[in-house]
Amino acid sequence: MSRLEELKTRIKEALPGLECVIGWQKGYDALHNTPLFMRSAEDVDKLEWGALNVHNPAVYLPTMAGKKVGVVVKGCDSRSVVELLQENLINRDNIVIFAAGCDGVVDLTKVKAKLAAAGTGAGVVTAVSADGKTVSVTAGGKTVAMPMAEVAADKCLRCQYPNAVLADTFVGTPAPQPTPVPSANADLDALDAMSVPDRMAFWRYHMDRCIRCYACRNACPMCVCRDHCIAQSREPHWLSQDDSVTEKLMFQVVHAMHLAGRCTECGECQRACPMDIPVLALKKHLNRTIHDLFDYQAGVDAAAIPPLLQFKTEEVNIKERSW
Amino acid sequence: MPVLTGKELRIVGFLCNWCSYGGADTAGVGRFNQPTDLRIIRVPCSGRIDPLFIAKTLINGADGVLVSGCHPRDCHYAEGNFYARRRLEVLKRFLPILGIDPGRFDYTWVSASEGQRWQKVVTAFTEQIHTLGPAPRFDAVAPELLAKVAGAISQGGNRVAA
Amino acid sequence: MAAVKYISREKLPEWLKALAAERRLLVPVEEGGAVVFRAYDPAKAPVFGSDATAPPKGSVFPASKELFSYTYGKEGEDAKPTLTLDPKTTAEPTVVFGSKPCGARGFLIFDRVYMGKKFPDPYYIAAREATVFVTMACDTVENTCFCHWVGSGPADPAGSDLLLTPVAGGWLVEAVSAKGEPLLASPALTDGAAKAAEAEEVKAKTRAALGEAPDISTSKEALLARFDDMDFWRDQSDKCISCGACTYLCPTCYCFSITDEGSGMSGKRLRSWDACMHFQFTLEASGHNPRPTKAHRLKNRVGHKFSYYPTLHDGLIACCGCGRCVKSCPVSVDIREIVQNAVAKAKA
Amino acid sequence: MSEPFNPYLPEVATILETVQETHNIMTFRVRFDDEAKMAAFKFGPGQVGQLSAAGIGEATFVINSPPTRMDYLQFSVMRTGEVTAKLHNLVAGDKVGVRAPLGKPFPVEDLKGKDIVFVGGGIGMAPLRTLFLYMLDNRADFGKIRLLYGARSPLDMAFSAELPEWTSRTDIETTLTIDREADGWEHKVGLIPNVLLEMAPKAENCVAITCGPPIMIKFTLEALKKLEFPDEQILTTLEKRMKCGIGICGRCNIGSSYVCVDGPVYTYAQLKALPNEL
Repeated sequence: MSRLEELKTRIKEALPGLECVIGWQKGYDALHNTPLFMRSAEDVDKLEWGALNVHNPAVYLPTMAGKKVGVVVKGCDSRSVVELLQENLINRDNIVIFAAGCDGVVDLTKVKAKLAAAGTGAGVVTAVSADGKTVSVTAGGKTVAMPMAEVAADKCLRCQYPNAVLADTFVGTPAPQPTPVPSANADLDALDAMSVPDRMAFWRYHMDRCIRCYACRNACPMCVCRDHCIAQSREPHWLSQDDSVTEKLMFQVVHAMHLAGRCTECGECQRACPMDIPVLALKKHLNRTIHDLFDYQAGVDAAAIPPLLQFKTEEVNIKERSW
Repeated sequence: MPVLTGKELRIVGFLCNWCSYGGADTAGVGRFNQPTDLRIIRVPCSGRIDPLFIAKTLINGADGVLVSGCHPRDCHYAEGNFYARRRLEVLKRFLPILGIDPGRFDYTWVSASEGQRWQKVVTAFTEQIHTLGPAPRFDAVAPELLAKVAGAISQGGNRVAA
Repeated sequence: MAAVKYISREKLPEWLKALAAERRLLVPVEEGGAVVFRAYDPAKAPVFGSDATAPPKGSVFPASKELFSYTYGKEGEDAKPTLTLDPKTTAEPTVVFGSKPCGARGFLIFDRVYMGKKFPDPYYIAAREATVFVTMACDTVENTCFCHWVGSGPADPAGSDLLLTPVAGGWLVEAVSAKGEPLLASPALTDGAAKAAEAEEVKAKTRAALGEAPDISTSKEALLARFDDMDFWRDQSDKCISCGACTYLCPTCYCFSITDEGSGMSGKRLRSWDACMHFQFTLEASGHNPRPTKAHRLKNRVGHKFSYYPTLHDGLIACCGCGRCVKSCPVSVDIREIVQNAVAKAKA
Repeated sequence: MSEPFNPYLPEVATILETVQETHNIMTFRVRFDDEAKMAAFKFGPGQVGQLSAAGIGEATFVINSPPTRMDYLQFSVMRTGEVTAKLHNLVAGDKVGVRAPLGKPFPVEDLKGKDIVFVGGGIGMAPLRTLFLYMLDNRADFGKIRLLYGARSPLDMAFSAELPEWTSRTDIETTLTIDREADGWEHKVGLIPNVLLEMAPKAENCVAITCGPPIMIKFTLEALKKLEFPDEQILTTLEKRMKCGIGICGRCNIGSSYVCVDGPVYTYAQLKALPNEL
């Protein structure tokens, strides 16, 4: 039995005791999968497993508090579940986690670039097939074969947890941990190489096209303030409605700082951005800082206390300025 | 009388009520000469300072931000400054990735009796900001610089050749 | 009948430069992987192939617009308070070049609301009248395109002033409004009569590629019939993350917020894009919210476009079928599917 | 050439007087600074206006003075949010912005010759006050007029300065009620719908006009149905969050009806025909 078929079987078994199980199904075209809320056996038959399951279903869990729900996770998604548990934002007794080994998911932005380079477009895709090593996309009559290493999401290229860090039901054989690829942090490397004024120009350039839709925030499983985000409140009045880069960037700072020590780098913020703004680089940088300072990684240990919610009287890695 | 010659810059100080605000007061009462660029905002504790206060201040054009609280182990609320230290250090390391010079922000600890230390801190920090000069602004980045960074990250998107 | 012209790819920059010399010229350009409308820069080639990521909505309806500035003061010996309000309704003459027909057609939905008889909107009217749309008919159709569902098509001239159709070596240029004709005066344009047949073929071929549209003519009643069926709306909105991508990228979404921004004695009142998908949109000061969940809000969004607006405006659907809400949605919520589900359920 | 009419631009007005009605309701009497505009200003009872505290924002309130008394426009503001908090800090002489009139008034012409029962609860008395006073100023045009006005306690009763006149007039019948016994209270005690049932107004040739908090409206409507008032003879006013006030911005719509232009006055029959989203 394939991983997918076994998942379906196990979910069907569990479904009667659950409000729903969240997974993925085929979307409006061959290139897009979309989150699936399984409430019946027929729903479960729509379940997909593979490289197009780009979304992090953990984002829905805090909104379903009080209901017993199931969730199908990739390794990275499971870290969000763990982080939510760490922060008591979901109740372990109300969550049933289904998982299987993950061979990586695509970054649709990279796929679009490949298609554009081949003289076709993501809007005319008619077929997609993936075998773990290569993704073949047929669009506008052309089939473009893309090595997975070139179109996988950055997080997959340096994935430490291809298998869920926490699961109630794990099906199939665990996936091997991939060897990190240097290009996994191309964005952060590029920023590191820049001068400080160039970085200001970089954010000015990219944030200018932000439409302030807050998809980055709403797709983020750790953005749990939801309807009460300070970005949209008048009291306190953190952001104005001015269409200015400073307001737009300030929101990214709000998002990043509120994620300090909590971000599992699932990449949903950047994936969700309809304007392709490289906002994940800010979180990557922050996570590196958190790791350097506190030797900590979010969402791997449900019992761990996030580093900014604790302290040491003598901090090992903080060297203060002497005046 | 400003200690430093030249144009005054805009520096915002967030000082805790129990130690550093007292320290600044001690410096004033002691008539220690200090630069006048700093505008002080008194907060209950350095632990009250949301790093976003500092980020917003800098993004919106302040030339520098100085935070000062009680010395570690001396916090009026026992541990506020221990939490603050972690947050402020994270922020300090975060600012440069945004394009804000890390020298524009610093944090320190000054007790209510340390008038002279306050004088030293505020003078050194103000000098540091004057060395950096007025802060560049996000909304006034030169077009050449924008063109330079436009291709820094190769991205795909839905670009299709014309 | 206005003259039919032709512009070659080589001559296009010449025409663009001429247009840019006299007014603000907005063209689609690539920016970090997205395609957005920006002021024309001869050093940067416009991107005409695929539809822009964001439509040219901001050309007439900016993301944020100052309605007026305010200043408090004091006057006289007794320092009586004063309040001065200073509105700016003028707009800059603009050409939007290279939008797809759907992007330009979106403003027809705006027009009925902003140019109504009772409260004509001076800011919108000034901008609308100052803006000319040079539109490019489509020669490819994307999976998300559904303009033919909503009474439009890939070469729909409605809302445009000039219509360009891709032909070998360049574009056929037709004036489709009196406002567009003066733009044909450039010497970069040549007579296009010889290319007219080819252009018609392109139009017909593209239209044929879209196929048949399903019948959604009952959407008005079908969606109202589902109004109280919250299980239906839960199913439709389960995966929605309640962000504003669909609304902000929609050429027809015209809702807005009004907020005051200022400090001290002066400031401004802004009108800015707002999204009915956000919780805060209808949140009342008392804490009551008539649309408290994403299911309520998605219901309003779909209902507004396919039921309430057509009810008020002669059956016109407040959607131009560009498909941006589908392709830019982080979780691929598909408005076509929702409307069809409602229509199917009403029939059942 | 003169500027075209700008529906977003408030008229600058001066606060002539403020009245602290209750602990959280304050009444503002304002006049436009432009006397010509004030003289030309026309509105119908029930129409609303947007009061601006420039720098904070705008909020919608009914003009609760009647069009028959144009010395000033009166608004009564309950402190609930950012704008109302700011308004409560203003004093006589301060400037506000006013965008009015917005919305549709009560169908005054249709009410002529009819008996009228006003049922107001708390701040819901404000929209009734404008029509009530209009009727008093045109007393001969209407039949029997009854007012039932209730609040939680005597201290929560707005327009207290006017209550002695309302209760002592003989050409109207005014009933005041509070929810629970209170020292020195000489009027009724009881929930509005119950008092209304006691009053038992006859539905024939009578229109009931009600406004108040949602829960009161709900039970008042039930009481009116018990009294056999047809849906067409019940009027109420709705409250919704509004920004533009001119039917565009998309907040206040219930289906295709925009409360800011099609309302805020609806008959119960009209309300029932709307989708259920209050």
